[in-house]
Amino acid sequence: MSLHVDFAVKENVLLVRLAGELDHHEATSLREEWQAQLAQNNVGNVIVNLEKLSFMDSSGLGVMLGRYKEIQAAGSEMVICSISPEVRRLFDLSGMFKIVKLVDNEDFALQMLGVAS
Amino acid sequence: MSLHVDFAVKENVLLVRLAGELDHHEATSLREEWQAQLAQNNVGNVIVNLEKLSFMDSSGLGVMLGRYKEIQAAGSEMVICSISPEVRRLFDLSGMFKIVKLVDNEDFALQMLGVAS
Amino acid sequence: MKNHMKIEFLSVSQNEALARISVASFISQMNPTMDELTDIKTVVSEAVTNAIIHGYEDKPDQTVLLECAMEDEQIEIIIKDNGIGMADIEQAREPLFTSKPEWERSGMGFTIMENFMDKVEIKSDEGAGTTIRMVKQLTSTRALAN
Amino acid sequence: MKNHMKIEFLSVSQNEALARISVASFISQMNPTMDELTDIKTVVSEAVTNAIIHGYEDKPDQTVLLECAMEDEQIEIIIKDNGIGMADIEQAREPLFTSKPEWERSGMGFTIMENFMDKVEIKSDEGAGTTIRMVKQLTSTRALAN
Ligand SMILES: Nc1ncnc2c1ncn2[C@@H]1O[C@H](COP(=O)(O)OP(=O)(O)O)[C@@H](O)[C@H]1O
Ligand SMILES: Nc1ncnc2c1ncn2[C@@H]1O[C@H](COP(=O)(O)OP(=O)(O)O)[C@@H](O)[C@H]1O
Repeated sequence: MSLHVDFAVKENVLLVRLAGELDHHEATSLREEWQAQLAQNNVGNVIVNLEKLSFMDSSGLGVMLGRYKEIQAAGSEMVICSISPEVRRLFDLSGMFKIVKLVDNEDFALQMLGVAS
Repeated sequence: MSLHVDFAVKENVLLVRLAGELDHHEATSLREEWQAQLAQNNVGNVIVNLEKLSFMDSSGLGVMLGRYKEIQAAGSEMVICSISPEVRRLFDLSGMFKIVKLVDNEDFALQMLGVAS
Repeated sequence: MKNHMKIEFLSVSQNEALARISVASFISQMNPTMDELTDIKTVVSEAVTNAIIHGYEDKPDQTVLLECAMEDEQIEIIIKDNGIGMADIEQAREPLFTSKPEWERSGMGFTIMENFMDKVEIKSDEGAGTTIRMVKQLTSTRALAN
Repeated sequence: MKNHMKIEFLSVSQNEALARISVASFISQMNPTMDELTDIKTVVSEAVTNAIIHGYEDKPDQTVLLECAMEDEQIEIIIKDNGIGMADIEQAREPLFTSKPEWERSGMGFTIMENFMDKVEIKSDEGAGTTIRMVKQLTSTRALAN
């Protein structure tokens, strides 16, 4: 069970959909692919959909926080959606929800970023 | 992923439906439960449905062959149905299909044993 | 029931999944709840990752040792490396502390271990390595029901 | 890629699942086909079961050793017990031969190992134990495509 990453672009939003298990091994390549997607597409805001993520540890928190800081520095927004209770616990522990926005599903996230879905 | 066993009785037929993984550890309790079912229900013929069996090794062959011999000795029939290609390979290797009947699905097995489904 | 196992594997990140899947499979014998299983997979992932990246500084030819024992409803997990060790264990335990911010570490590994397990003991000698011992009592009601 | 791991576990039948799941997780790193994965889980299950029931005659306090190494597309698996050993290896290899028909053994363990793996070596000393070494080359086409 490894990580599957699906990138999609909707208007000026990059959708990052994660499925499977996100650990330190997978975090390294996820970061590289994600940064490449941000560079090659003319996008600003990012939605991270964690609906199909079955496992995540603190290395996953690191890669999320790393992207959040980059996106924030570029003047854009990052929204996380469809998070499971288990992954939510990690975010709560780290206090990441004080800074990153969380919504229930992708449609809400798109609305929030002003994209008609 | 352990073994889940579901027993059902249809007329004079005992249906044994296996799901999950059948190894030596699981074979021991499967044999005991199966023998108890044969003793307590007034059944003769047996249908073994392997549709949801995701793993089996030679200990599984042993428990099948053991029941086959008992059922045969009691003058009844045993039919195996819905076998996956992987499990089929084991039966082929052991030559068990020369003696045990195999059919595609439970309905065919019931018809074969004269039970309206 | 009583059972134990021990795994040794190379210090490569591919083996992080091996470690947590093996422990999860071992623990399954005790009929844990899904939450307990997730907690244990997570802490194994944290400690094994730390052994590989901090203890062995990403050198891929070293060995990580993982021991796992169950007795009644208690599970004990030991993860050991012979890597660089830690100078200041108290600092390492602090939430958000990391010595490797440039690798996008969140500094939440020990915080997660301490939150998800009943007991976390750290033994570490600079230059000699680190041993993490974690204990968790599973909810006995469920174990008894099976 | 090159990787290896080693597991030691108690000689109880619960650990048969642990053994094959750990090996499957390890092998997954090589992108095997589903058939290859099933073959390997099956042979591990066969050899570990044999160590527990034949080697250790169901004594639950003994140790089974499992080693697994990968290099390029080749996988090597070693399963070792320090149990009773075998007097006649040729006889043991024969299809349908079993010394324990009263336990409903099918006598197909070694036949399955030989059919599913490229190489199966058996070393055994009466009173000292048995070591099974198995090798399989994975289909390189698939490994290269990934
Ligand atoms: N096995 C280890 N060997 C050496 N140092 C370690 C080890 N585990 C943890 N540390 C140290 O403790 C710090 C905190 O660890 P942790 O809370 O897991 O956060 P992170 O891994 O994100 O840095 C690490 O940054 C590292 O300096
Ligand atoms: N690890 C072992 N230690 C001692 N004897 C063994 C071991 N493995 C196999 N044998 C012997 O070889 C025989 C054949 O093994 P196998 O083909 O796996 O069939 P089965 O397990 O069904 O008996 C066994 O019945 C046993 O006598």
